[in-house]
Amino acid sequence: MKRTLSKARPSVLALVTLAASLASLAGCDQSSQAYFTATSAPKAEIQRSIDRLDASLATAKDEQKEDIRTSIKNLEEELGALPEKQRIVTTIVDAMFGTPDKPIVLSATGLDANKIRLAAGPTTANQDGNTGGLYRRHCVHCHGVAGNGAGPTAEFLNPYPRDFRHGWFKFKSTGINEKPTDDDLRRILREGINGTAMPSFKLLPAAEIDALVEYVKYLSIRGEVENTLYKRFDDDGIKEMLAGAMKGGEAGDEFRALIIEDLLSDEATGVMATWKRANERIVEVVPRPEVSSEESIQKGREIFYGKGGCVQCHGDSAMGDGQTYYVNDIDATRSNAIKQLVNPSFPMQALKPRNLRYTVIRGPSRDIDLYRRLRNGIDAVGMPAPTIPPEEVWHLVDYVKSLPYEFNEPGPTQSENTRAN
Amino acid sequence: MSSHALGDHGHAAHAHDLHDHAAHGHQMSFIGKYIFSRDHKIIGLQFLFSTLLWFIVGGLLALGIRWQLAYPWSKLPILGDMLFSGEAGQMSPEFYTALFTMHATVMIFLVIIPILAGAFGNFLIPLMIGADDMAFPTLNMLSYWFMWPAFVCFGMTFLTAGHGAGSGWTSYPPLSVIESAAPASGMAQTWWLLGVTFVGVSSMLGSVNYMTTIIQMRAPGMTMFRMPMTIWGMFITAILQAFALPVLTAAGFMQLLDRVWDTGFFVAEGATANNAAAMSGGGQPLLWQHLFWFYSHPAVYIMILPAMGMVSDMIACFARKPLFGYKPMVYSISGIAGLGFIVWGHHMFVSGMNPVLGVTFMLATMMIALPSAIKVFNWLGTIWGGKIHFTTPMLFAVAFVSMFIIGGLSGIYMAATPVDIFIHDTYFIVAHFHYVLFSGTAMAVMGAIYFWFPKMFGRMMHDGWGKVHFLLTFIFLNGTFYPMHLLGMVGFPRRLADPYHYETFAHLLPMNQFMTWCAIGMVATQIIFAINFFYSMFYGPKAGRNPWHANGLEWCAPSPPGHGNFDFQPIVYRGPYEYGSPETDEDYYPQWHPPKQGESSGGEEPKPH
Amino acid sequence: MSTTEHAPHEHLVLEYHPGLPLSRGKTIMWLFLSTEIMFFAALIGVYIVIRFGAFTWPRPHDVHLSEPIGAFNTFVLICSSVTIVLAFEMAKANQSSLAKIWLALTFALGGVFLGVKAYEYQAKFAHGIHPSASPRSRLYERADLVYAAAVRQRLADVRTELEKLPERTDEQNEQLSRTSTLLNQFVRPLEKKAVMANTAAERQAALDLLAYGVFHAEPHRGEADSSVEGKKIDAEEDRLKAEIVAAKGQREAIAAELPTITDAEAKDKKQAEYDTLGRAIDTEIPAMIELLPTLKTGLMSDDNPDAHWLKLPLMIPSGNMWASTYFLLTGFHAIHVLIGLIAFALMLPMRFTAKNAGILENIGLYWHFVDLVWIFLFPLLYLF
Amino acid sequence: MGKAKYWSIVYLMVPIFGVGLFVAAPALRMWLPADVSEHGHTIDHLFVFIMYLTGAVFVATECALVWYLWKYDSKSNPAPTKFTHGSHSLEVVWTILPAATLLFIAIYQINAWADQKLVRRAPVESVGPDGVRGTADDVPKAPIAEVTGRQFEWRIRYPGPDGVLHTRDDLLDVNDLHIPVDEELVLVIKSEDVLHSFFLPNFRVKQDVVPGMKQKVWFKAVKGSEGRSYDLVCAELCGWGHYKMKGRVTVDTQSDYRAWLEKLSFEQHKTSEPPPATAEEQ
Repeated sequence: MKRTLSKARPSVLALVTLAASLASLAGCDQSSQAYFTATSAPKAEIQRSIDRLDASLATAKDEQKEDIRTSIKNLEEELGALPEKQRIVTTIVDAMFGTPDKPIVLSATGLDANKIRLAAGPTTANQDGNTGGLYRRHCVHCHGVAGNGAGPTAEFLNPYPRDFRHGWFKFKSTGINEKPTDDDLRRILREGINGTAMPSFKLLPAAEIDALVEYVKYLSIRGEVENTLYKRFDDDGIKEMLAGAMKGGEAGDEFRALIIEDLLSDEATGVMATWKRANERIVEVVPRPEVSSEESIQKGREIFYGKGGCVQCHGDSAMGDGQTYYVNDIDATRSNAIKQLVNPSFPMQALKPRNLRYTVIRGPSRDIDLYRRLRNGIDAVGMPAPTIPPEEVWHLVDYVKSLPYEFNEPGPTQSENTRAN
Repeated sequence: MSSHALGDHGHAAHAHDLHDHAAHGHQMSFIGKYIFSRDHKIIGLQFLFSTLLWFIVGGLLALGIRWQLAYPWSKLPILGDMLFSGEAGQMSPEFYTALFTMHATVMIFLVIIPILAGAFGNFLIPLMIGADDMAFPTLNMLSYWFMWPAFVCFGMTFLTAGHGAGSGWTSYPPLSVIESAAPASGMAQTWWLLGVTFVGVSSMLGSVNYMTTIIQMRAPGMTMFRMPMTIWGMFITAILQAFALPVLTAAGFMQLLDRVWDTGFFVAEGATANNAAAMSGGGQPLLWQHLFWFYSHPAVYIMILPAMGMVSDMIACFARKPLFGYKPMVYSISGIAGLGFIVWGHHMFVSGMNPVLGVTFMLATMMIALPSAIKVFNWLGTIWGGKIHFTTPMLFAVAFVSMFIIGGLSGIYMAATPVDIFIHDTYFIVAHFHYVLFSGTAMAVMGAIYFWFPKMFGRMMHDGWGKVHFLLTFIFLNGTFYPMHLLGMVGFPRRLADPYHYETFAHLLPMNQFMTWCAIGMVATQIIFAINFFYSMFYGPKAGRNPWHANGLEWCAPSPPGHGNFDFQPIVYRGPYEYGSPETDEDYYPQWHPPKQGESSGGEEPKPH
Repeated sequence: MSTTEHAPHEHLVLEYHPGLPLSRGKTIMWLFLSTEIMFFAALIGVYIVIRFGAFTWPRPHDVHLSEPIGAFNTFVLICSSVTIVLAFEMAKANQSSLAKIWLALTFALGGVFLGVKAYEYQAKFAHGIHPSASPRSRLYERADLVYAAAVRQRLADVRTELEKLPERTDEQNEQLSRTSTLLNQFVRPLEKKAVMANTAAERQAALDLLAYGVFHAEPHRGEADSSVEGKKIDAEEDRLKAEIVAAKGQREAIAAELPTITDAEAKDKKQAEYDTLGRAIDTEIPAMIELLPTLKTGLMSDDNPDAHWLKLPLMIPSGNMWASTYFLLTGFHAIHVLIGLIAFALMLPMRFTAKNAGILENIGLYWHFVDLVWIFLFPLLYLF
Repeated sequence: MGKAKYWSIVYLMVPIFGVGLFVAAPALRMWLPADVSEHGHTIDHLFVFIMYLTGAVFVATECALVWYLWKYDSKSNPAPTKFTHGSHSLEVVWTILPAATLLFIAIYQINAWADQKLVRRAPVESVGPDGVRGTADDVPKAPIAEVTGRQFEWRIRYPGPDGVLHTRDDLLDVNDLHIPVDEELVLVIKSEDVLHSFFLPNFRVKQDVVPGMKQKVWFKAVKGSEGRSYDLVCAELCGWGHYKMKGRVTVDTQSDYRAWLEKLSFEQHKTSEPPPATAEEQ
């Protein structure tokens, strides 16, 4: 990467920077509609986050205090450097991807522009109930216009809606730290996520679901690029590249192509690359061992309470009372200050292991889904994979599936309901 | 607190003679006169202005609902950018729930009930029965001042997270109790419950006072069966309020405790939503519905009986003919009140209540249609053979009858349990209660404002503009509400932010757009009324004591009446509806006119004073 | 304009048609009381619906309700009704000072009533019976895993808290060891037994035993129930004693085997086993046996000292709804008593004559009403 | 003011447009939705019956009102023609007539109500030993599925091969209820969180779902409805996403229904998946 950048002569870079700052002024005006930018009003949000952390200092335990102080310091630094960063990053991202309402689909992303067009923009309903602006109609009030998981309803939900901008997805067929396949996203849209506020959109026409899947990917990629630019803003040499990318016309295009090439398509961590390889990272499912289900459940129980280590989090009674992080799942995985841009003003939520005795298993509940989850662990919430041979995971699947029925004690029904018999 | 009661003289030239009347004799500060006034007339006007103000709020909330139904998820005009910058100006779904919840709440608790009982009840009761004030003026003042905490509480619901309480005006648990069940079930719902409690206290204070006044403070000769129908309506309403409202207050306290202390009266064991901690203890969600409707069904009569009374007075006056069947009217009002206590279950036919109970409630409900039918026939009988003056109040009063027929008849569909299975919670219901409450009660209220305006402010409202106001309102309200019957027949459910998801209802969008534009027209029309109202208050022609040549006792007092109401001892010689009586040459024979040539119109002789 | 002009004159004192033969004050008081009747009718109605809708209901004994105290309070309130009537009679006879004495006595009796009520409330709170507490009250409806987990968590919390203390008093050390014993010897084994049980009956038996050990609520399931649980505890004791015997045998066997082992590693292992058995025989199992009589009376029963500081969750079927309705009914009644007392206090400085005796009569009416409500509440809550 | 009586025409518009709109309604597709249940016609019949009855009363009273207004306005009728305080016999007539009609309506429909809501009229597997249907010894028909309302979707649970709900072999689905055609069927409905209402417009079924209660609804899809889908609506406010609770009921032939369950079972238990199609292949 450094090699690429060193090609650019300093004098040219200076000119480019000047032009870019002028251009970005115009750009700023354009993006003044706060809801288009992924980082809507970040200044206020960071400030609120600082305030919240300050307030939590009083009640925090001693060992936490140091962490909190560091966080505050980082945030304050972030706040100081923000306006300039924000201006630049927003301009570049808008130039590359457009706004969520008027998306630009880069060929490098491999997304289908037609589908995205169906999902983006304001809702338009006609008399037959066909609509454009599907995302606005179905998703926006939780996931937010920019897919930042901060729509007006979001704050009230437990758990909070997914912030697509991190590219983290919990329920998928691929491995940990991998992107989901289209089928995975489609399944979530169709089946909903049991145990959360994400409802099923099964009855939407297949074309509309596909359009929404494509649009979610678009928002995710756009947001991740934005986050990446923020994160690596101060890296050596990147500033020059960014400055180039802010140019209009062909020169700017070239620089943006550079960004895509250098920053985002990196085989290991690049945004584009990870999305493209998702289909190849599907976790293999080994055949089910041929034992009776009773036996399998018994074995599963032994693993659960034994070498699987499940009991440590899910508790002695598998009711999810083993431990609780009193942070929300976004906080838990934030690694640097910029991630605080995610809904920092939302109140903390307890991140609890699932109560497995409850009839609802969160997320898709086909055998194969459970297998993959138990085999891989769950992204974004930190459920680790148990260290057991792949075929034994099936026993665990059977045991977990049997848990709600093991204690099948329906509560008393109301007396007035004479109809129930 | 004694002061002179003044006639029409002396201060006639002064534009603010109302102020002078009240001030005369005692120099009271503005606050003493208008804020902490114990004069029933001032309190009545305080109620009138407050409720009309809230009427505007309620109307605008309704427009918000209509906008979403006509143009779902499109940018909300004017307010969109301000309220919903996070989602490009389109309304959030929880805001929609708050809209219809607060529309109903405001209209029922802050407009219709207080404008009938609070404004007209306060203003008219002492005047029409010949008393100098309410039995307990201070209590009366308190009944108004308990509305203000309610105003504040309901206002607060808008300011807390979630933009307003959103469990419907029925506040059904568990949605209203489990705090995390919906954004609007948070603090907003607590404020809402507190608001309802304050309204309850206010109504209770008012109603016991009204009853005492009507029982103990009638003018000599004013027997129970010489009271105008308005007073009968107010009297029965007061009884309903006094006996039904405490139940809601108790239930409201319990719901409040459920929310604040998790007592769980109305939440089933283990109930949870949105991954909140499960409730312990096993209450019953249906219990709330029983308690709520035990109040709220009588409440629908609280919202119509005074209107029926006022309409009876207006129709008799402008048909220049005695009210047809006065006693049957009284009995039917009382019958409605009595039956009103045993029909609450018809709101719960599909709620999971024991279906056998449903049958009993259906029978009772069918029977309660009867007194309403009798009243309609009697109004027709009054008009029949009369000498009808088409004044603005009369137009509104007849509109009440015409619209109440629709509202009453559509009620029969709901009373029929099997039919209710289909139309329950659809727009058929919405059509029904808007025909009764808006096309009915609100028409009567508007008529009553035109009718008693001269008594309130000493000046007449402009009749021509009044008629324009009437005509446009009448057309637009039918355009808004009548098609709701058809929507209901398709099964179009209430309270859905976007019903067009469903194939069954997708084709109803154009009709909803038509209704929305009618609703906008209806709200806009009220601007005419507002201008007429305020213009006439200051510049309308002087009214004199009895501009309509009516019989009621209030018309013998000065307009507006001074402190103490009457400048002579009123004595009642006959019933209130002796229009066109052969005993007199004029076509009316006021209650206070002594009989000519020693004739007696019946009733006991008044005592000398 | 048809009215004749009248000359201006002073504010008329209007005359009225004869209405009811009551003063206005009395009329409105009666009307107000009728609204109050509806208010309490709603509350009592809720109580009845919930009580008879519940599948079981705690007996007064289960929730520490004492009939004699209730009866005493009833008596106090009835006396106060008499005294207020006497006050009214004295006022009518223009004997202001006597009226005041009777009024003060009424005030005092009302105060006594509230005092007793406060004492009763305090007793409930001390036993963990609240209207409720977020997110869950200490009362649990059924002996299920949720309950077992709650007991375990409470004990774990207590232990953590005690362990965290920089220095502990002897008493606290005693509490710590007791908490640990309960947790490790009583709750965890039973919970584990329930989780690992193969049949529903086996599981329920373990959970019932746990709940019984904590608190003896006696749901109306059958008279023999408690003795059944008691016998289970006896059986448990026998089993533990047998375990000691078996362990002793095992240890002796190991002791005999030990000298013969040469491999160091295996020897250490055996030695550890030997020590473990020793601990079980000397301390752990005896600690459990020692625990059993306590469990038989119930950890959270009045005569158990643990009751005051352990604050374990209790299993009282329908206890939550009982608490909700009890505090609702008595609470609103107490508020009414309080309002009455305030009214009395305001009236005490007054001078009573036959003329203003009406006000005493009105407040007396209110007081009788409050009394009457209690007459309904006492049997409903304490006796049935 | 001779023209004052023309105000009556305003009121005349009420019955004209009132009836007119109902006449035009079917053409506007605003009528009761197509009925595919066996019992639905009873409800429709009652609806239409009440509609004609109330329609007649509506037209009669509104016309009488308009006619009186027109005839007796103050100009055309300068001296009031009647001075009457009422008529006792008329009051009796118009008390008894409506009372009889209303009672008739009430009694006329009791059976329709009982058939749909009274649990002892629910379909039975077999009548008990006493040979009388609707007694305690009947064997009630097993529910074909349990529908659970939850914020904001309908979770559906089929009993699976053992025919018993809440066992390990249950089949789970969401929002998409399949039912066999031409079969009396029972559904168990319940709620997981707040009130919902199970509303099938085309089957004339509506029942609130109350947390803590398990309720049954029963109906039969008539022949000819197979292969089509109908809306399942939530008709009780259940929170911000109330409008999102859209479900679908698909009526299948018996064989299609079995195939559907098979497919559901296969999906539930399959242990491998074909690799996903790439974007190009789609």
